[in-house]
Amino acid sequence: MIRHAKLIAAKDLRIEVSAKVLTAQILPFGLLVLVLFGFGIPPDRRVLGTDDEASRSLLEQASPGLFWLAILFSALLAINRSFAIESVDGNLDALRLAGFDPAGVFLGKSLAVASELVVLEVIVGIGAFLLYGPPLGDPLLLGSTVLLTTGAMAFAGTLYGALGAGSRLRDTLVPLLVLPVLAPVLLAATRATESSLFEGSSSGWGWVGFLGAFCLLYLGAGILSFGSLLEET
Amino acid sequence: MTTEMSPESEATQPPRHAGGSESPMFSSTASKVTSVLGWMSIVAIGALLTLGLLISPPEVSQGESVRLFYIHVPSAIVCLYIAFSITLVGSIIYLRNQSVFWDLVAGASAEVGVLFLAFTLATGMLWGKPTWGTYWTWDPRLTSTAVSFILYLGYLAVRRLDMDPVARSRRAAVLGIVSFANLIIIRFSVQWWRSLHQGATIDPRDTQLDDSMLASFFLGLVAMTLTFAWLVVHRFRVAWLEHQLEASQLETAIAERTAAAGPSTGLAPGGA
Amino acid sequence: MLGVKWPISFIAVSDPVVRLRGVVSLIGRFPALAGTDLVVEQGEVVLLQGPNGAGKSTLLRLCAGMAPIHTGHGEAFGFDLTTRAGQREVRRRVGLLGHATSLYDDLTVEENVRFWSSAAAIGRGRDGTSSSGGASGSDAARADEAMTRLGVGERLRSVKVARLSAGQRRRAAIAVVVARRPLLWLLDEPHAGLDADGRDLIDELVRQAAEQGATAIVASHELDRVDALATRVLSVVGGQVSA
Amino acid sequence: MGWEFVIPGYLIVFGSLGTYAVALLRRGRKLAAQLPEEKRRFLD
Repeated sequence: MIRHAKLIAAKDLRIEVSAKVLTAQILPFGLLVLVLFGFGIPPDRRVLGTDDEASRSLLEQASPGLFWLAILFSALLAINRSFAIESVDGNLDALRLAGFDPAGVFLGKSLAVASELVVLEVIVGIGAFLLYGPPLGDPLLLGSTVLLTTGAMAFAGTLYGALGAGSRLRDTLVPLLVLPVLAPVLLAATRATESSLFEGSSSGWGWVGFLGAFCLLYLGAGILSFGSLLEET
Repeated sequence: MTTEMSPESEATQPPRHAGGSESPMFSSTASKVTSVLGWMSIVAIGALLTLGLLISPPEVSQGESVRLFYIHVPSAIVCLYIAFSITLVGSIIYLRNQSVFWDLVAGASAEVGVLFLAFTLATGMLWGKPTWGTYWTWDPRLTSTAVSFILYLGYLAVRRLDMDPVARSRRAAVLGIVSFANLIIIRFSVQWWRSLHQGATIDPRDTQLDDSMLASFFLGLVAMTLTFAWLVVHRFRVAWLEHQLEASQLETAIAERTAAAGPSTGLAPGGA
Repeated sequence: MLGVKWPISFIAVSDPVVRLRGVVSLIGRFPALAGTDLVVEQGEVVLLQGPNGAGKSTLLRLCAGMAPIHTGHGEAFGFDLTTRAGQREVRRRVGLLGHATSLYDDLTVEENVRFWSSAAAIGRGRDGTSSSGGASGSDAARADEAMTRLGVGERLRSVKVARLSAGQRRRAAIAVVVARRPLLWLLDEPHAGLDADGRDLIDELVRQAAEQGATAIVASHELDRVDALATRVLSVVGGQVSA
Repeated sequence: MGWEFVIPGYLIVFGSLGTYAVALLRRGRKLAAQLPEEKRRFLD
């Protein structure tokens, strides 16, 4: 299973390096979303109030949520791409014929998506710091949040991406399936990031625990169910 | 009021959807059991309308809008606790033994469940306007219900995918199980989210109810459950008939193809 | 995992590679195969001919453990084709060349062939589930050898598949099958889209495979070409096989 | 006060229930008519 996973992940990443869809299309899309949020929420608008927190600009206060929304939308593209490369020329069929362990395919594809997400998060994250200007409170909490959110999005995204694989409706179906599932992840990631940036680590670790549990749940669900999802006979 | 629900009075009613009461046992998706069930739900709904809209008094602080409570909470209980649990169980059994029966039960229950979920949302919002002054508040229950609604719309979309029926059923079954886990995750996370951020909002659901209001609520629960059961049975039967029809069309297709090819010759290896 | 019990009259001297009896196989809701019987012995080269839509492709996929059996019995290499475990065992032993080439556009020819051949190597394990043609070296060596046999030169190997012509793409796909070193070759119109040279190459591959004790089932419209190779010609009509 | 929300609420719920129920029954009858009697058994 692990060897199959490695093979699949290496293959997906090599395709990514060669086709440059991530860097040439998904990444600019993510950054563009960040800029567009700035149009939606005027950057000089401030929340009325006297205490420190309320005197931050609205955009700065909302920055964790906006960052994760940008990542979420970009993740949808990455997930879609991950299954698009398999459905052009009957490759999903060939993966089955070649005797790949379905759990290995799941792990490999999620690992590839996760690596792409990390690249996205780092660059879009730098963009968010520059554009929205929040302080950096607790890097350790922020780091674990990013890591576990990446895992949650990659595992759940790959599982749901496979649900639509092989169907002509995949492009539109997968977002409908994935978004409600990732809604709690968005919530948890936003809260944890907020607390890491603005408050220091008080309540953030609880949400990190939630993200970890979500990761494990979908890791298990994917490994167990991928055989049923991929097999067409 | 609840004496109206005694089964004896209903059992004597004529069958509701009997197409020619004697010979064909199933001229439609109705049967004796379901017509009894159907009559019981109609009576229960009638009783609910009478008690809930006419007899019971308005609530002290909420006024008349408390009456939405009698359908809002029961439909939420029916879809979230009954309907999607049936989908979960059906999906698990299907994955274990590929029983078409349970696949169709899971699908039927989810479809009717989504309908009740829509009722929950609609009545919840209509109730919010007079009580909270706005159609939408980020009340944890309302919010998680909305997300769950999309979640199960996705499930129904997968059931309608145009692909190999067996593969589709298997995908739907996986989704039916994972969706139930999601239901819990969404509920839990949204609740945690709201409770951390601001204190619990004043919950009109905790208001004092007098006896006739309480009776209306329980009547609503009975009426919604009965109606749900009736709908699920019929939805399942429609799906079952569709399945039967497809199966018989398939048999015809196989027979036609077999006949067109002529008698099959037994094939012993020729060369080698 | 020794599949179904067969009546005495069905048991040949040596166990056949493929044995189908009364198989109905569905594509969606269409019975592509309707009551198919087929027995193929080891070392045979069977040519399937028949009109479009007759079920040839489904029959090949079925033998590869890639199509469902609705009713009937089927086994290959003694493994039950109606069970998922049996199908998995069968897949490890076959090479299927279908209509799709199953290559990744953004990888080079070499990367593609290597990926698919190393995938097969992991699935294969230690129990001789592939024909013993040549020294069974590393994955890379197998891939190299396969590309050489298909006449995929050094220059072509480092070209992205997306830039190949249809015929070159086809050759790369065949190289993937060759690199698997299958015990059962299932070729679906292998000559389509190839130049004269490539067609001869296909014939040569099939001949060599048969010489080494492998079995081949070939669906082709090029009758005269395969006729010379085939030990048996069968026609597939309306989802059934006849002599 | 509040009837303007209660009435639409009840109308939406029971209106949709009725429509859905009728639609189901019609679909069932149409399907049943297409099938021979021995196939019209539900696993009752």
